[in-house]
Amino acid sequence: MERLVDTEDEVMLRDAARGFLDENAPVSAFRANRDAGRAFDPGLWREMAQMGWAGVLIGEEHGGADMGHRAAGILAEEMGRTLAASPFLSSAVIAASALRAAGSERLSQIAEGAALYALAVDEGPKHAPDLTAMEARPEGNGFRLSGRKVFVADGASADRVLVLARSGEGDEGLTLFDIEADRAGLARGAADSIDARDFATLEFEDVEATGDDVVGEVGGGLAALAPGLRAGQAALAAELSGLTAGISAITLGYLKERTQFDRAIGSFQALQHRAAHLFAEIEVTTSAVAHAGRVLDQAPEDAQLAVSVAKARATQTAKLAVMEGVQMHGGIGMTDDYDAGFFMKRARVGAEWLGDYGHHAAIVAAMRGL
Amino acid sequence: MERLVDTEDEVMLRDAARGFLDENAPVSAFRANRDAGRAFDPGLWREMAQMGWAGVLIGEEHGGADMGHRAAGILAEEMGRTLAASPFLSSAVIAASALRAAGSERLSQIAEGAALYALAVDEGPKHAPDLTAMEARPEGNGFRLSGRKVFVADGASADRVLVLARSGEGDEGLTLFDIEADRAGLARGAADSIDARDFATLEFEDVEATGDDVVGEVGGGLAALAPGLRAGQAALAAELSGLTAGISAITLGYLKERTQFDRAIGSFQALQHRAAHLFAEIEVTTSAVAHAGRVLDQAPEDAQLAVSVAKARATQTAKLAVMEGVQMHGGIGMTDDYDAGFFMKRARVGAEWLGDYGHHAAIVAAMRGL
Amino acid sequence: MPDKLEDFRTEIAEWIAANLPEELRGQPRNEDTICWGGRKWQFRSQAQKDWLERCHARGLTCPRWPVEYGGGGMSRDEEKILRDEMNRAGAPSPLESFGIWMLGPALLKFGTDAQKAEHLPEITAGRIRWCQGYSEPGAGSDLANVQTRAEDMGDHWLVNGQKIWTSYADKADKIFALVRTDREAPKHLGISFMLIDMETPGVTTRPIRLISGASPFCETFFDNVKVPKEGAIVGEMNRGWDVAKYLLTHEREMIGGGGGGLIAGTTLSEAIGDMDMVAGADPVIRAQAMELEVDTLAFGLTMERYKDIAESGAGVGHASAMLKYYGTELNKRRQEIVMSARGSDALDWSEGLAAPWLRSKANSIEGGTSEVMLDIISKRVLELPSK
Amino acid sequence: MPDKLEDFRTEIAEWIAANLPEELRGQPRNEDTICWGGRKWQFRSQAQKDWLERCHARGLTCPRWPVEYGGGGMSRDEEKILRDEMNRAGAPSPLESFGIWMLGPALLKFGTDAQKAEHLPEITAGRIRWCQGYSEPGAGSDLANVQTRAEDMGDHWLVNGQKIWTSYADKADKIFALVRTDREAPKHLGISFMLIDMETPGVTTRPIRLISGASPFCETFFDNVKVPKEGAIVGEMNRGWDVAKYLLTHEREMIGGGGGGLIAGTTLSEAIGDMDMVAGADPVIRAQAMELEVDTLAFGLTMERYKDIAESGAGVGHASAMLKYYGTELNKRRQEIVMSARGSDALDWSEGLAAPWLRSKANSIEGGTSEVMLDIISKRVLELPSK
Repeated sequence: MERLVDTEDEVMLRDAARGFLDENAPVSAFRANRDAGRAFDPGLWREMAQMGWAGVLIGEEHGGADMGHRAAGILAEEMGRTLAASPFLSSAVIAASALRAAGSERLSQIAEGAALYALAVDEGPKHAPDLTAMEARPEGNGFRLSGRKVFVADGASADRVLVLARSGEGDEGLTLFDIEADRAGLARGAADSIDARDFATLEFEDVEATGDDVVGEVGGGLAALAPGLRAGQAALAAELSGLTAGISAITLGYLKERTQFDRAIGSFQALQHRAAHLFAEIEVTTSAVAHAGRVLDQAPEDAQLAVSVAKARATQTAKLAVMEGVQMHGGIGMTDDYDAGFFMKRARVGAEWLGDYGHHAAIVAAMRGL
Repeated sequence: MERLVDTEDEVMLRDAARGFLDENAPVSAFRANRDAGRAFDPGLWREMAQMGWAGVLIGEEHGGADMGHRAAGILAEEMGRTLAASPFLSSAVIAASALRAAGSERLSQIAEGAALYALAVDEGPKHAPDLTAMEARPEGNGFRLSGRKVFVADGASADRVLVLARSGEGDEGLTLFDIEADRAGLARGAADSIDARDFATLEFEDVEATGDDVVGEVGGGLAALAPGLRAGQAALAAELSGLTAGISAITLGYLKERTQFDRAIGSFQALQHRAAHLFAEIEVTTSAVAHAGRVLDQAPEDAQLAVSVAKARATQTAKLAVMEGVQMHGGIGMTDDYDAGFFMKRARVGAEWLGDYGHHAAIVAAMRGL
Repeated sequence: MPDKLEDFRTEIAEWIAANLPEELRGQPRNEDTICWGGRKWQFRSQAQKDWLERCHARGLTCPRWPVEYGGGGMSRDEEKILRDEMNRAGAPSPLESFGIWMLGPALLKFGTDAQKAEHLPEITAGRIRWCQGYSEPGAGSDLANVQTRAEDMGDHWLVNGQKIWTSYADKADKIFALVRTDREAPKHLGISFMLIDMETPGVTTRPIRLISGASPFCETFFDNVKVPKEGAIVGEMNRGWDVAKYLLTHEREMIGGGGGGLIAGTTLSEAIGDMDMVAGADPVIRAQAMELEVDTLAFGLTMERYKDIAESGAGVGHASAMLKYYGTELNKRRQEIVMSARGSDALDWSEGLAAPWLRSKANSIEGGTSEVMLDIISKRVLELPSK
Repeated sequence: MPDKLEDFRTEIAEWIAANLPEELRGQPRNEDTICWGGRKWQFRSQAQKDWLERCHARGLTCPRWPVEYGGGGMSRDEEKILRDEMNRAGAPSPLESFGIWMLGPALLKFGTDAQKAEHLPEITAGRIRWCQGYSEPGAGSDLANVQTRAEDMGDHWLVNGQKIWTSYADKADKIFALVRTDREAPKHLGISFMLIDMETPGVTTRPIRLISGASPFCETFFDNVKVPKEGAIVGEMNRGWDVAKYLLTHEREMIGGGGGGLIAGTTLSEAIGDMDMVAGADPVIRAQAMELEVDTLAFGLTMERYKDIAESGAGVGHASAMLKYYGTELNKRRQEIVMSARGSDALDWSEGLAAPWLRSKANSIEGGTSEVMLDIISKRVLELPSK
């Protein structure tokens, strides 16, 4: 097992990513996107793709950089730090991991940054792939898909959609399809998401799907999706970890600068102890996030425990960091002009996406015999 | 509805109780009992009975003082404050309330302090009367009781035992019996309880019980027990509330006196904020405890919600108070020579007895549609 | 006595039945339905206007204020009965205002007869809408750090400076503000509590957009504003801090005590919906909701108990900081749990859950931060040492 | 390189298989089975004695110490393999001692060659048992407030004073203690790190009974104790604070990092038993246990990561205070949850759950309180201002 500290290569990758993002995707860029009603900047994504980020998890034979999950996590962390918006998680992590496992030919398009993917799995307010109800009705050699998917990240801007549907009973009755987003019968409605990113509701009405559209095996949808979900959960945990670092740095800076009652507010012991506690939580979460990336790289089939620990921890720590961040800032933290609220909103979305705290804690508990 | 502040009569009762207990049952008396291996001081209990405490919930026609549940709560609070040990809860509250509802003739013995009662209901590690398995096998005009009861408060010193046993299926298949503690076939083993009080395990082997021993109706055991349980839960909540006040007063005193790094430790803001938070929790719990007593006095059938809120809150607040108490004292709080540990141990026992936090929170949630 | 109260209950119930416009019955309470009054007020409906006028005529906009100022002259028990019956009938509050919550109590305690006669009737009738000018940029919790200054120009004060977090200043007619009238005096002295008409030349406002998207607060600028001296200052000159402290305590009790709509009208169960559906087998949300419900019920009882203490004449004093602290933190917890229970549904602005969730984060900042409340409790109530 | 490590693994596994007495295999780890060594030590069994001697001969009591002092001279990777294989075989630790955990590291860093040669072999062999004398009555967390004084009497030091919380002082052969050697110097200066034989006339001990019923700590009194000067002081004269600080950091990593048996050998699932039985439909205990398990796993990874950082040469520094803080608070949570999950069963002393629960409350006090740790993090790591 690689150590949990960054390797030299990883330090270089992180420094490069941080330099690029500070320059090209600071929080002010996120604000500009928000104000313009734009979920992300396609030009920025092209640049990211050129640096190999879109292909971070794709083999060199498909034009990818094949740097692995820990590297993807480092990129996600750095993006989280400045709230850099892009289709990275949906396309370069989730879709790339699922399609790679299935040996899809579309990987090269993802690696180029040319194909944007969305994952359509949730149907209710909570992530529960095994409860998928959306119908995949056999017809001829293919299927007809009907039903509704919600909370589809990058769903409005995607070119293609991975969609999980029910072709039979039970856990073995789910099938994963890869279809173009403009296929007849598929209607997409952009949500007004609090984090100003692209989340959409997708309505499928008798959408045709052929055998060629199936990812993996018919009835093997959960297995086909698993590598994508695990990779996405780990990378999302990393993004949340970066987001936590971002808001915490802002808050610590404020504690040092801001004076009240004729002293720096960071000199008040009650705030110091809360800041120190937050530091401890951050350190513990950082370890879990790094570990999840390592396990995905080295023993992906055994990674669910590590991934769920990371996602659960990252969710809780981000929540603590944004709440302390806003409270310690006082009134200014409540204003839209200040950035703290952006971190709070994204943290809330990240908490729900791909399974909330309870979802992942339950996985951990079950695997640990509790 | 009476107000939630003490009435003039209640202020007088509280002052009298506090004066008596400070004089006759300070924590040092509890320590002496503990060191002597004695669960309580029978002489003290006689004096309490003479003051009318044993009959606080018993009608005047049976020689009781009939002061009501809020008054019983005030007495319990004051006893909790100095950890005064007595059979008050088992006999004067639980048994008196259950037997009063059933119109028992033994109330006068309780009011005199002559009969000590214990309630034998739990069979496993958690309080769950409806899951009672102990057998009450019909035989002739009566029953034969066989099985094991655990965590029986005052079980080793009691003269009589209220015992819940299964005479049939379901919630309507439980029957409450009132039998003498030395009846043939009943073996009692004192536990080595961490709070140095009397808790016992009772083994019933074919113990004979007649129809005269039944409290309430055959099959109506849960209903017969309910007034006793509710009263006991409310009074135990009050005792925990008093215990919380006791340890908090000790801790606040220490924060003001103890110096470290050349200043009073109570001047450290981090400790101040924790002490202030504890104060807030105590205030909120105090209200719930007072309210439970009021509702029991005025609308006992509707009291379960109020009682469960009080027991749940009192459990949590006591836990917080003893943990903060020991931690804020530092090393000395860990020593047996200091009193803090006594409060911690009794708080833990009180947390479990008559239903733990989750038990009562679940009742609240169910009654509130959650 | 109880009989008299029962008569009162019957009388009020009948009055409500006879006077409450049917269309207002059971309305949800939100910014679209609240009646704030004031010169600029546009009634949402004829019914809203009728209801205000009828309630005012009966003294129900300010039930406990003296009848001579348009109040109802009621006892606390009567007020409680009124509230019960209003709730039972699904009647909306006829009027909300900072005049009722804040300035009125200040005038009743510190005002001259002339000030009371001038302002209170306008408040009870909903004709004048007030806002509060305490905070200043850079001062934060350090409220006594007032930089806005009023210079004595003989017949008027000349006011210059800036206030922040003035709620609805853009919609208010007048402002009660802390201004520095003696620049030589120590920080807490030299401050006066001043009444200023927002239409005076030199007063401008700018709304502040919050993270919730709403803009209930403003920045308010005073640029050579001339305030006539007559009746301008409430309480003693240079002792405005006393008035402000009194009102802060009052505000704390109100915010902690569910005033200003902090305590939601819906139960947690209603807000969450079907717990089995949302939480499924997840014990985490379920446990959090259970704990919140226990604490919410106990806190409600605590508000009652504190009112009982206040009523008994013993006085709550600084312990009111506890209500402010606990009530606001409780509401923050509630909002977090509702967001979590409603899952991805709650993440769309249009669902109307995110805005109150984000708004709740200010509860523990405005009206004195939780940290300030904890300081007050530890120093004033627990009397912990400062050194 | 990995091959070499694999060879080492094979070799160690074979050695353990050949040398571990069968009766020691899989023993529970508690005060009845731990081997502490020392002059007064009574081995629990011949097997315990054999195991210590065999391990010592192979350098396994102190695997990473230099071979010349009886250590194993191993690398960190080798030590990890050793630990793995010992665990796999169910082998008990051959020797525990404050000499291994504390004094040894101090001597290796600050000791003279003579001091190392004198003391380290006695430690690795388990012949001398050490205790630690830092705390004093009334000093608490303010460790630098050392009142025990050592006067320079020419050929010896004359020591007078009192220590408290000296673990197992009544069973130890020698003590390493902080004593004041310069009474004029400021608080943190003028302290020296002194080695004293407990058999010296004038040294007495008295056990302190804890709330858990056990008495692992003592008060230790020094009454005109004459300490020969030769080799008495470790590190520089009057700079004992440097040695103590180094050891405190070391201790924090150890306590936070599961040394001293803090991290229980059993999983939470084993400690709780059948969750469905104990928690039933109760989501509260269930949620707490789930959260604890998540945090415990993540904390375990954090100990690994911090070791990796230390190994990388970057140094953990004051951040080690985080391990001490988090690890001890985690253990307290664990003990609370186990007590709660086991319900009334746990309330009987004989069940053996209450004593470790109560003992755990000291975790966040000894070796630097949680409050001191948070101070260190905020001041030294986060560099928050002091004014």
